[in-house]
Amino acid sequence: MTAWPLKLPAHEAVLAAILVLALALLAVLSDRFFTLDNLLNQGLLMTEVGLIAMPMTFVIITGGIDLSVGSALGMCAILLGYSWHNWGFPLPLAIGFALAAGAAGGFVNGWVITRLGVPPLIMTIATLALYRGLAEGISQAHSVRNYPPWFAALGQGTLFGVPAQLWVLVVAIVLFGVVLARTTFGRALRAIGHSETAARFSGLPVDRIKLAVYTASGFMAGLAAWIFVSRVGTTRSDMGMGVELDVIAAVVLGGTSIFGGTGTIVGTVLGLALIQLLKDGLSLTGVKGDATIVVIGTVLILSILVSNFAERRRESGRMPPAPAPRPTTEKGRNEP
Amino acid sequence: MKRLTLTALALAGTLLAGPGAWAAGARWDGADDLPVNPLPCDGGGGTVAARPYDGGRPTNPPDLAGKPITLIDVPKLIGIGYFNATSQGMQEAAKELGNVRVTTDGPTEAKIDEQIKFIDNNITRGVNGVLFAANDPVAIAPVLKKALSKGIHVVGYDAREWFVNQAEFNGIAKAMIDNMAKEIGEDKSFAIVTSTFTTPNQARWIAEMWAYAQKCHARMKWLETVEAQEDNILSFNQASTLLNKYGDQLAGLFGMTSVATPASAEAVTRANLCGKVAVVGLATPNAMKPYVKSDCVKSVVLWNPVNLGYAAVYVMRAVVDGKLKPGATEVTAGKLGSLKVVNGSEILLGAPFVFTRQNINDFNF
Amino acid sequence: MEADGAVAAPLLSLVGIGKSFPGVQALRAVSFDIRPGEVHALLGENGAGKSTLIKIISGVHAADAGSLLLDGHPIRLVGPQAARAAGIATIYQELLLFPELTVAENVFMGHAPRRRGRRLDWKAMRSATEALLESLDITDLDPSQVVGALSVGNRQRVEILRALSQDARLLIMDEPTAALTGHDVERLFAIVRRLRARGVAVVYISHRLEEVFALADRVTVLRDGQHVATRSVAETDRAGLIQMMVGRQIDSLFPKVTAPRGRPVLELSDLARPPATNGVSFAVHEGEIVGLAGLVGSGRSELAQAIFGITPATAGTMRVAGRAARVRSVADARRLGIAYVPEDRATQGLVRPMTVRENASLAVLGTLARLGFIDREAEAKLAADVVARFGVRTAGIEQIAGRLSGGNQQKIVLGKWLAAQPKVLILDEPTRGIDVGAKAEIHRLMSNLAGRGLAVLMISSELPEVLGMSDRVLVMRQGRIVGEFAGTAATQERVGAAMMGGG
Amino acid sequence: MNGAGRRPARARRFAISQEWLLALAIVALLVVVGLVNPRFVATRNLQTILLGNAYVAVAAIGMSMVIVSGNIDISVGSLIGVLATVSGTLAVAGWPVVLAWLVPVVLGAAVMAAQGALVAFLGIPSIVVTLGMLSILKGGLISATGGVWISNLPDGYHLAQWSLFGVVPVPVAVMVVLTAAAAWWMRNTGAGRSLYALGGNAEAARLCGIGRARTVMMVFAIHGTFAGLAAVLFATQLSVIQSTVPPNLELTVITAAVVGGVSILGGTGTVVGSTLAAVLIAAIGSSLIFISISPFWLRAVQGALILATVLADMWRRRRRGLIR
Repeated sequence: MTAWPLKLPAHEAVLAAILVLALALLAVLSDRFFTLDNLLNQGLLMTEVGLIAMPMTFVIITGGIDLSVGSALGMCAILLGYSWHNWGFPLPLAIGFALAAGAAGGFVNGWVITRLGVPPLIMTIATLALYRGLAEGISQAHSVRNYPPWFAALGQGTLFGVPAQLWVLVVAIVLFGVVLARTTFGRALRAIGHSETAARFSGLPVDRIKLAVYTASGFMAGLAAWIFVSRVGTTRSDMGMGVELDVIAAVVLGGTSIFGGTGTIVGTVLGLALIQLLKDGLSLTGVKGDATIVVIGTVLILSILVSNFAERRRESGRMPPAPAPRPTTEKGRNEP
Repeated sequence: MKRLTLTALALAGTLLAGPGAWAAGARWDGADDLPVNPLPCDGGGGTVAARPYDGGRPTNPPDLAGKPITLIDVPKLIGIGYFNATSQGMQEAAKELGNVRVTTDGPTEAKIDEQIKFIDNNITRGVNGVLFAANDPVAIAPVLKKALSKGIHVVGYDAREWFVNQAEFNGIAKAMIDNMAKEIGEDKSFAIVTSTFTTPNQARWIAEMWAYAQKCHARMKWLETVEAQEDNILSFNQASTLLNKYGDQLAGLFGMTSVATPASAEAVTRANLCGKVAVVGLATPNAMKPYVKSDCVKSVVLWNPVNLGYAAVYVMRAVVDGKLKPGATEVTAGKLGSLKVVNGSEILLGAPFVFTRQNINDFNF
Repeated sequence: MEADGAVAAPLLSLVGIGKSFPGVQALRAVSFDIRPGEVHALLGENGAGKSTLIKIISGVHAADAGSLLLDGHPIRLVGPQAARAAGIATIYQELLLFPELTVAENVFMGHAPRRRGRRLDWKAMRSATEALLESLDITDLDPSQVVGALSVGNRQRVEILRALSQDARLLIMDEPTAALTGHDVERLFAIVRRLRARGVAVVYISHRLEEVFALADRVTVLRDGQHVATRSVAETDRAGLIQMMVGRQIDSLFPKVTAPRGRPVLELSDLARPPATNGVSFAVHEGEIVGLAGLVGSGRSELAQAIFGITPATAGTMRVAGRAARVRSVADARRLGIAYVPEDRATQGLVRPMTVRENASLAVLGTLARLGFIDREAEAKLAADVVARFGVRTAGIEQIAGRLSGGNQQKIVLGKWLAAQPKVLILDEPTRGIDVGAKAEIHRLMSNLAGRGLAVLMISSELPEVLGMSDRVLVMRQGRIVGEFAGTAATQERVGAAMMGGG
Repeated sequence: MNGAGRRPARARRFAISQEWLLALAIVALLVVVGLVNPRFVATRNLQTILLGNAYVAVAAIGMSMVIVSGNIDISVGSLIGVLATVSGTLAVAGWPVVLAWLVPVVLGAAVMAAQGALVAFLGIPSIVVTLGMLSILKGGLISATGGVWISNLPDGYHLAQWSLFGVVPVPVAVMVVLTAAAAWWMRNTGAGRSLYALGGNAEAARLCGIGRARTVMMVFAIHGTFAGLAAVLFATQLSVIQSTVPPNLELTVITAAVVGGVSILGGTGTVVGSTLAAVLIAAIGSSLIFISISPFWLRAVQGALILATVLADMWRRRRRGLIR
């Protein structure tokens, strides 16, 4: 990686290169890896993490973090199962209830963070414990099973030959990607992440946007819970434990700065894909689970290291010429 | 600012009050809404009703009779003694058979989605058979169906072809309760230290223990069950706390895992209550040797996990070779001899084994 | 340089100091001496290079050219620590204290008295702080008080104590009275005089000429990064100093064109948000520039932010274009046609890591978008318009805004808000830290805007700017309007007196 | 300067410190639960509470320092698992017991210093570095040991077997001594104060000659030392060592630090607070068993407790005018 071309690549490009390299290598090592079937299957398996990673990208772009998503997933799953099985809700209503509960959980995070000024890390550590506790307390460790067959469609069925939930993920990726790249909301997110004060002084509804982002995070955890329950056909209070770390790893690997301001959905998707395919590919080539997580931890640190380094090179390379004094020109001429 | 303070306090209050209001729940019995089936009080394993085969069947499995096969073993999690032992047994069997290759791989934490991913990956990888111990029998079903649909043999639990039953839940329950009753007497009280309330096997055992105790040792008093993860320090703390709470009232402690049982024994030892508080539990012999030697623990209940792994591989070989077919009543498993087929598609490893001071040194796992 | 053999040898000599930043030559060949036991005033307009100069003396920046001589020996100051070790201490405008720690700790942070085994000696720290307090005759400060709970004046005293605790021989004070009230200013002066008597050299930066005459022995004037002159205060007068600082006639700098005054656009009546804003009433009319003068801390920015909805008013009423209006958020204000160009460009005005294009459109994203989608062409056009209309010197609209010079940044902030087509434009220190050329451009722009019927409320700490640009001048003190001067009645003396509270 | 500094000096009187609040909560808990079931306050149960959680308190000391400096470490649980295994392995391999105690401490400091270097000098956010390290340590531990328990530990290895004056188990004494030492160090040395300075006002700290990078690196190294000490307490408690990563330990440690009054907003918090918080959390866990509250609610109660503490901290800061 010494001879970079003239223009140093952005983080996404570095990541895409690593991904292609990994794909090629793994495809050579195992003929079962690079098949449509396997790749679709991997997509299916990363749907829940992927769905949560979308709003997490937004949250981190605003300079926040949401550690409570895994617990929110567990809480929503339990509420889905419990409201149906024990409280007699019709199943569609129970699904709606779980999604609403997820959104409410996210809203509570957002409300305390924006209104009371509690740092997101601390607030969501508190709700990480609280939501999991609610899941355990409400369910009293009972699981809920025997869902009607139609309920499995989302998690186990296919549509046009592609796993059903993968469509949901694709829609979410497109939706979040377009919102971030093209809309005022996405622009506002970046502005808030870079400088909350300036965003406020520019008339952006900072608090409302942050509230919306945390609420979305909770809602997507609810959606992931629905898909998860549908996929495995049972509801347990320990569902989604530790998911927050997988999600954050994917988002950060995808180049979203934990300090806020920068990040793309493309990057997050690349990060997700890299982690999932590494896990899968390594497993197919006979590397064990314990060694795989070592590889993933190393890739996480190294990729951030490399792109930090690249960023610095670029900064220092660009610094002098950029704002150099120019003769007073009328109309800003575009000089490359 | 005043308003803010009030809101903050109100919020905190609600959050604190919420759990409190919910706290008055019913006693947890581990049954998780499934029926229990306590064995009769006096000896005997009970009669097992002959049932037709109820396992699954793979779709067009390749004919590999007598040919080398590759198997994957996916335990609940890797890196704990129990599954090291099953894995060891599998390797022994594979070596004996000569035409079987088994690799063990699984999640580092007992999470259902992680386990599913491992099985799924190995279906893709193209193994000939999957051996597993389910973190959640229901959650794992879809991926096992998928395996069957790809012609892969599955030996384990539910939605599988065959299940090697280490000793039926009610058998373990009976052994545990009977031993406890023998050690502490009929009208004493006991408490339980388990991993988590959601761990399926532990929950089932506890449910069967409850049912069996109701039926056969109704005077024994069931105090409470505490969670201690798979964490030995927490298990020790929880066991100690139970001892502290109940004092003389507590005569026995059940440990439901290989972590909880030695930690409970340690707690009893530290509290100088050896001989006053009995510890009965499920555990691997190595972890229990010091306490059995010091006579603080008299009985440790467990099947032999090495044999369990060993039997699983033999069963799989028999399935692949077409020797174990639906309707069969027994299967030969190397040094273990002939194993009974019960409940349609379960292969019974035998009654649970009770390790005592006399025999514990004969085992090393 | 006037060589006066009778006075003490210079403590610190600056020889040909030069420094440039990307886009700006901040200092060019600046040379003068600082003597022990003198109060040396450093004067110059904003952007004249004062702050760069003090950063070089205090080791924060390294000079590109020239050298510093301490006691006649060349010295290299690498980092603030080196400057402190050399006996040079600086008290910045934004006080650099640790709010959670006590007075004594703040004073001794980094150089606390130790006992054996390197442990801190709290007793010694306390008694040393007490001794310092006594030496300055300060009786109302307890070394164990937490600094976060102190008044601004007291915090500043803590900074001074800190400098003295390190045996500073040269104390640089950057606009120390900016945030102080009359009484605190007097006390500060007393302390400075005491220090001078002890032989400490004080470099005193202020915009207030009164203070220079009251306190300083000598004065150095900088203009556009160059050294204009160093004089004994006794030899100069007010007009002379202003002439040196400005270097040209005030009239030519502030080309306000008188526009016909139209209907009132913004009317405030008893607007309040305690503690900073305590019942303010006035009106700004179409075509009018109203200058809002006052000391820093008098509540001007807070008033602006109350009008603009950042910290909405809690009492009083507001009318915009004749209609009663309630502003509870910035969005409300924008909808009503109120725009605010904030004081602090770096953190409030611009999102510095974003591009010129993204900054230019930030306040009008809603109108540029259809169904939430940003119309990229319209956005690019808007940004190009801002660049062209205000003559922003940039490599293009995709340039990172934070890399532009101060003046160009300010033009973008202005452009961003003008894109919202406001009726009322509030400018908070619009030309702070901007070079003279850009400053004139901004002034011309303001004048044009008012000429086209915009109501402009301008907050400025530069009295000449206020006087030159405004049709009317309002003076604020302690959150209230304490004076109004129209036309020729607005003189430097009168406005200044009102600002200081009759003093 | 918008005049926010002018506050009545009286405001200080309302500022009950977090430490007193926690101590009060502990006493209140002891009294209330003790009334319900007097065995709760029996020496033996108090020993159980303290002994079983001393390692959490010790790890929370280092964590508090990391948080005060504006960073976070989520790898601490994995690190403790690894170091405990190292310690046990050495002891079983016949190394002198003292070395089996010392090596993990040195190793902990080294591993954390390495992480600190990545944070301090290469500017990678601490949450990213420690997230990556969490995976590496955890996976590495399982790869290396395969989860085989360590038993047959030599005599004299177990710190928990001795007591001072017959009532204070050595690990508890270690916890108290380390807390006192760390509190003393944070209060009475320049390096200790520099932590508060950095957390309180990084720019001012720089002007006082306190380098950010150096301080952050130092904080991580110290944190690693405490993690090593915690690992030794953890390893020497029972007659077997599990050689796996204790589940959710990092969360427990962070919770103790936060509940102890360490503020992520920087500049405040003491290790006395974090130790008291660790004790309080342990005591609450124990009390749930004593008053027969369904243990399913334990985690919910913990979450509510953290939330309540955090809100109380925000409220206290507002009262003192330290924010806004």
